[in-house]
Amino acid sequence: MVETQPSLAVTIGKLELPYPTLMGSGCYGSGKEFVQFANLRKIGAVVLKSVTRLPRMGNATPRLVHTPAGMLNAIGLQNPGIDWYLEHEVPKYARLPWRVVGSVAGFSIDDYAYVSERLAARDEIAAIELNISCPNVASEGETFACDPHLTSKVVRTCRGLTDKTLIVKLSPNVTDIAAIAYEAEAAGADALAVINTVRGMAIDVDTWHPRLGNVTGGLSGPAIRPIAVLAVYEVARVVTIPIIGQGGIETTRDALEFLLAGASAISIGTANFTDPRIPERIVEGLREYLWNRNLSSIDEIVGKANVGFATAHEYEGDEG
Amino acid sequence: MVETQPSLAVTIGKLELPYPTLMGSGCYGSGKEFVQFANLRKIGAVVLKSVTRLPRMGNATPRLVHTPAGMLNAIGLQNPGIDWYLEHEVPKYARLPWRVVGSVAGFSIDDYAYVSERLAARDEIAAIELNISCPNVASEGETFACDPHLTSKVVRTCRGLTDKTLIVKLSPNVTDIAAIAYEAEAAGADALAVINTVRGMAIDVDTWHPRLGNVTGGLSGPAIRPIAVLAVYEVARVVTIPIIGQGGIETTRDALEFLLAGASAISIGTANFTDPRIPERIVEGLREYLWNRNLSSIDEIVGKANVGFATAHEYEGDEG
Amino acid sequence: MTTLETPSRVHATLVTDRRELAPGVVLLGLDAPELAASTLPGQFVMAVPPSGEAAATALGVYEAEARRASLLFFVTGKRTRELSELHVGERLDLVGPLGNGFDLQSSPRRVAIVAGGVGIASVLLPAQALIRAGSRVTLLYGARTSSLLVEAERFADAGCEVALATDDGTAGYHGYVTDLLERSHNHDLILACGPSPMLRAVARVAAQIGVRAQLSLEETFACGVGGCWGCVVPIARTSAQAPSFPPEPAGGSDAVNARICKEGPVFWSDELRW
Amino acid sequence: MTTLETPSRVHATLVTDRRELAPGVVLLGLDAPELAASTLPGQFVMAVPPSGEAAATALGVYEAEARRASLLFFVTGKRTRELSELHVGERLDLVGPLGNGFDLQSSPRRVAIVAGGVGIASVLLPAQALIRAGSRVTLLYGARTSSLLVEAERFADAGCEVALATDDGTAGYHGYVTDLLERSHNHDLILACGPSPMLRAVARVAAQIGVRAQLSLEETFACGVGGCWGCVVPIARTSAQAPSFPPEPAGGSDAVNARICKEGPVFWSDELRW
Ligand SMILES: Cc1cc2nc3c(=O)[nH]c(=O)nc-3n(C[C@H](O)[C@H](O)[C@H](O)COP(=O)(O)OP(=O)(O)OC[C@H]3O[C@@H](n4cnc5c(N)ncnc54)[C@H](O)[C@@H]3O)c2cc1C
Ligand SMILES: Cc1cc2nc3c(=O)[nH]c(=O)nc-3n(C[C@H](O)[C@H](O)[C@H](O)COP(=O)(O)OP(=O)(O)OC[C@H]3O[C@@H](n4cnc5c(N)ncnc54)[C@H](O)[C@@H]3O)c2cc1C
Ligand SMILES: Cc1cc2nc3c(=O)[nH]c(=O)nc-3n(C[C@H](O)[C@H](O)[C@H](O)COP(=O)(O)O)c2cc1C
Ligand SMILES: Cc1cc2nc3c(=O)[nH]c(=O)nc-3n(C[C@H](O)[C@H](O)[C@H](O)COP(=O)(O)O)c2cc1C
Ligand code: FES
Ligand code: FES
Repeated sequence: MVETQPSLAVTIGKLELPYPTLMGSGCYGSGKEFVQFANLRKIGAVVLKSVTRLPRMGNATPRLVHTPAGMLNAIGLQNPGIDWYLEHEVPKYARLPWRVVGSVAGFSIDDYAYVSERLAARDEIAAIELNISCPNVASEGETFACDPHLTSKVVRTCRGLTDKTLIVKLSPNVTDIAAIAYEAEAAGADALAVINTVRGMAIDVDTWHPRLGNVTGGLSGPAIRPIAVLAVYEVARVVTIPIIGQGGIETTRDALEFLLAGASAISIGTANFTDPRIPERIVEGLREYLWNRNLSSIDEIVGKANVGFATAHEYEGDEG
Repeated sequence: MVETQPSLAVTIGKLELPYPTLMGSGCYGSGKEFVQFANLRKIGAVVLKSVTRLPRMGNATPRLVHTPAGMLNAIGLQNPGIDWYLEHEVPKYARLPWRVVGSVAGFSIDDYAYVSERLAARDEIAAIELNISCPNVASEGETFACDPHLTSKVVRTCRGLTDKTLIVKLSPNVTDIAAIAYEAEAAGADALAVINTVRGMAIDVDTWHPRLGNVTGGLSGPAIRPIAVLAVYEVARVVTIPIIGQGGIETTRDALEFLLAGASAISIGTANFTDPRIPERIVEGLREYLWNRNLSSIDEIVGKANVGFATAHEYEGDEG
Repeated sequence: MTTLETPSRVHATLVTDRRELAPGVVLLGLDAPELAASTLPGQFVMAVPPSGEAAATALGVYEAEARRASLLFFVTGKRTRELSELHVGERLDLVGPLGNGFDLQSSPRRVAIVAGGVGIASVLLPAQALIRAGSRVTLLYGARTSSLLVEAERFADAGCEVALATDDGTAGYHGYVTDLLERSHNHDLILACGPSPMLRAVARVAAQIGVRAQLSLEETFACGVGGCWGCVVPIARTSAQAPSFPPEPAGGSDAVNARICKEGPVFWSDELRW
Repeated sequence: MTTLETPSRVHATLVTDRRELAPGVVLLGLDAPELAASTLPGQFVMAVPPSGEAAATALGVYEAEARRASLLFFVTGKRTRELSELHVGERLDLVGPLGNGFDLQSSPRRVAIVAGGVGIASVLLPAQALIRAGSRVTLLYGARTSSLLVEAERFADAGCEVALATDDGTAGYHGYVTDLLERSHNHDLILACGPSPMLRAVARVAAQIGVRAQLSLEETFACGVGGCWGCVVPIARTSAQAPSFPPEPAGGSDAVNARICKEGPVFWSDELRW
């Protein structure tokens, strides 16, 4: 059995997971919310909702809008702030039968340092994800992942404060995501989460008002999958650390696209809102896929479709 | 009649159009291809496929992949080159009952200058669109629209070579599209086309190969609409010249989202592949919408939902 | 320690009957024994899209009796259109029952139920429960026009007094259903479900006439189970439904965001801080 | 000057009959008088998605007689699934007929038609036309397994000799249909439609046995009408179907890209440069 069944286990930095499937930050609570609706024995880990230094009420409603093959969200990082969080929330994660990864957001290097250090110090927290790419806070919040220099600084700082696995979550809303990824690895990241949501908005043509209380939001779901697959593909060519691919994964085939592009694991967010059984279906599907191809582990497919880039046919003398 | 019917006419620079609907470059040929399938009396203009200095065979096939609520394309600017184009193609556009806008692509400032000047000199061509944002040529092709400085240079150069309406087509694949738009206006653009396709890719999980011959492609269709609406919204806040909104427009409501966000006209590309009757439906729908609200022209709704940006609720002392 | 039995609240149901109550208003009967047995008045479900190509849709449970549960919905967009195209014998997966329903423990003597439009879908179960418990129930039911006043007889048969109102006067009182509430007398409790302008009006009237009201709120949902904080409404910290959240430093607002899908969808109107 | 009559090649048709020929293989009969009257053998249509929520799908016209035209398709994804869910009496809009069909003017005496899988959908009309014109037609029809060899009798009834082949040997010859072609004798013309590995094999065999072949190619389409250059295949500049395009400076390749949807979908195998 152990001999014959392909293994779906993956290791991300120091983090060992039974399955290559993480539940996306902000989409899955701590996992407890889904216990009656999903089989949490069959997930790799839950990435917790991002927490900040001070409490945040979050954005005005509406915070969600459905769009073609996706949705816009603008939650605005509602959270009780790290101090309260450590005292009242984190203890609840003790003795959960699944791993939880802490997610940290902030508005200054100091914020990230303050929150990461305290959160990483807790046994309940298996690893830390730095959300330097939240598009939904009217602030400098996103500029970290939009600037290689800032990315480098925040990652280096937090790296110095914990030995736990440090995952850095990148934004697709940049001209060159590979350049940011390169800096994050150089600064000591153990893994990269690629991608966070794509900035977007929707307008109510009856009322002439933006449909989100926050005006703009983050686009997720299948609509962004081609954007996310390319981001993983590009990042995989410049880093050696593991990539956690995400953006519109709903099926085993979708997950495979990310793995073949170069991701070592994947994250499922919005698909849980379509059907909470999707994460279990995906791990079963991955196992079957490996089995049918006589592959013994996920590693054997990671990056296998990553063949570099093409050059277009040109006529002689064409500068193109 | 003229008194009562709302007017759908718009003026873009010197270009006067009976309807605010352009057919997207590369999606509609010269319009002749659609004569038996669409009512070309009811379109504003056709933007021609981009032309380059030298002939290009374009990319390897497959050049198209369908994705959730959209498609990826990587045509690779197949075209006969400007000299042949002027001699054999442009003459066919004489006496067409609809306006055609020439689209220019290139790999150097010199390319853009060479092609724009010659194309603009032709009476058959009503205006010039600079495609500085094609994601499908393995070259510097896109870097123009990804760099404010290069954008400024290419636009200023071409501006000096023609008095015809100069439309600059921007890329969404940048960190700050408003900064690029600002430079384009400062350099003399008469209007901006927002947006070109979003870079993406898809992988065939059976064969482990990218699904496009060019590996990467440009995502279009409803999937990118929220991204495009936000791009228009952001650009409208920093420029005074007209914006031609595009990206996933399929219905009157979609078109209205762009107009309310700040576009003076819209462009329809991929929707023509769903149903060639869509452009006519949209102009009828726009007329009805204005009529029902006792509005006399499109201008009365342009930018009406553009209320700026929100600031998230924060706790005292929160840097956010 | 959280135990992991197989997910107990995802139900594979079958469409047993389907009726178009009015243009764009559909009633789907389902064979759903566990759901029918476990749903409390005012709870809802998330309907998994048969195509798998959209978010799940939040829908109230209209009827629940023996093996049969039903959904009553208006076709307003892609997802409800897809559900409306289901045929008898086809499968529909439902997640639920979800949320906290109406609080009927006060065993009130006279109850006014105010329903607007699709709000009717969430108030049959509470009406039946109250009548079984011996309450006198008046349904104040409003809609844009008479054809949209679906299922009114169903409530009469269930033993409710029914008063109708339409915006266009094509049936019942010509005006807002909340005007009827204003004129109503000595109720001990008000339950309301409908569009938020109506709910705000109910809250105002309830305060005037000094009767407490429970409002079933609507908001766009993502997860529907409390996992994403996408569906919040500010309520009083003092509310029993208020999630624990640190107070504002300068002790400003006494409000805290509650999740409509988890702490709600039903809230006491005098505890809302919207 | 281009004249602008109302679009003449978009047809609102109605589903008159629907059969599941095999699991995932559907035949849709349509009331489509203009289309049936104007379609030439080998032409195709773009089917507008009833939901409006996808690109149009390129499908060959299987039958065309009197008022009725039909489509025969395999359910391979979202769009064909949606078409397969159409019911009798429902509406389907079609753009077409499109492209250039088979060239049957040489009035050949003996013709081999090679069909693989869904390729069968595009070869009934040419078979009928050839038989009417007095040609002897042999259908060489291959599929993965016997259950997918749909409509073979239909071709026999139409007067074709039919030879079958399956990859798994469950019906007819055990192996590739192109092996049958290799063994066939004195045909004046070959027509083929199917997956491109099959078409490449047909091209090779045709060259060997010295018979010219017309291949109906497949590619993902966007516009389907020649507007986007998304569906190209390299062909010889000397081909009558070659679009005008400047020669390479250094006079390298003699190939030029033709649009499968516009110059094709049918090309002479010896003119392809793929
Ligand atoms: C707890 C709860 C219980 C519910 N119970 C029921 C019930 O029992 N029955 C019922 O019918 N509904 C119910 N609803 C409402 C139902 O969930 C929503 O109507 C659902 O989102 C419809 O989804 P849809 O995709 O069909 O429509 P959507 O496309 O999501 O549209 C939903 C609303 O948004 C509007 N909208 C969509 N696009 C635009 C646009 N571009 N511009 C402006 N407006 C737009 C539509 O007009 C419509 O009013 C309930 C909701 C909640 C939260
Ligand atoms: C001129 C012409 C005529 C045609 N005539 C017919 C006809 O008569 N009958 C017929 O059945 N078909 C015909 N076709 C083919 C038909 O148009 C395509 O099968 C159509 O694209 C199906 O669309 P779909 O959305 O259902 O499938 P799609 O989702 O477009 O999938 C189409 C193909 O791509 C594959 N695919 C999809 N997603 C992935 C992925 N993630 N990874 C790997 N592979 C993937 C599918 O397996 C399938 O084989 C014709 C095509 C052309 C060009
Ligand atoms: C409602 C919602 C809330 C989210 N909140 C967070 C968050 O707090 N922190 C974060 O890093 N990402 C957040 N995300 C992004 C997701 O974790 C994920 O990266 C993104 O949605 C793309 O994946 P998906 O398409 O599978 O959802 C959120 C996404 C959604 C839809
Ligand atoms: C098949 C295809 C070819 C295109 N070719 C060009 C091109 O040559 N030049 C250009 O500026 N844009 C080109 N575009 C981009 C479109 O003009 C349009 O800006 C984009 O597709 C977004 O609009 P849409 O979603 O309505 O298609 C192309 C798009 C498609 C789908
Ligand atoms: S919808 Fe996710 S918390 Fe309510
Ligand atoms: S599909 Fe557009 S040219 Fe053929």
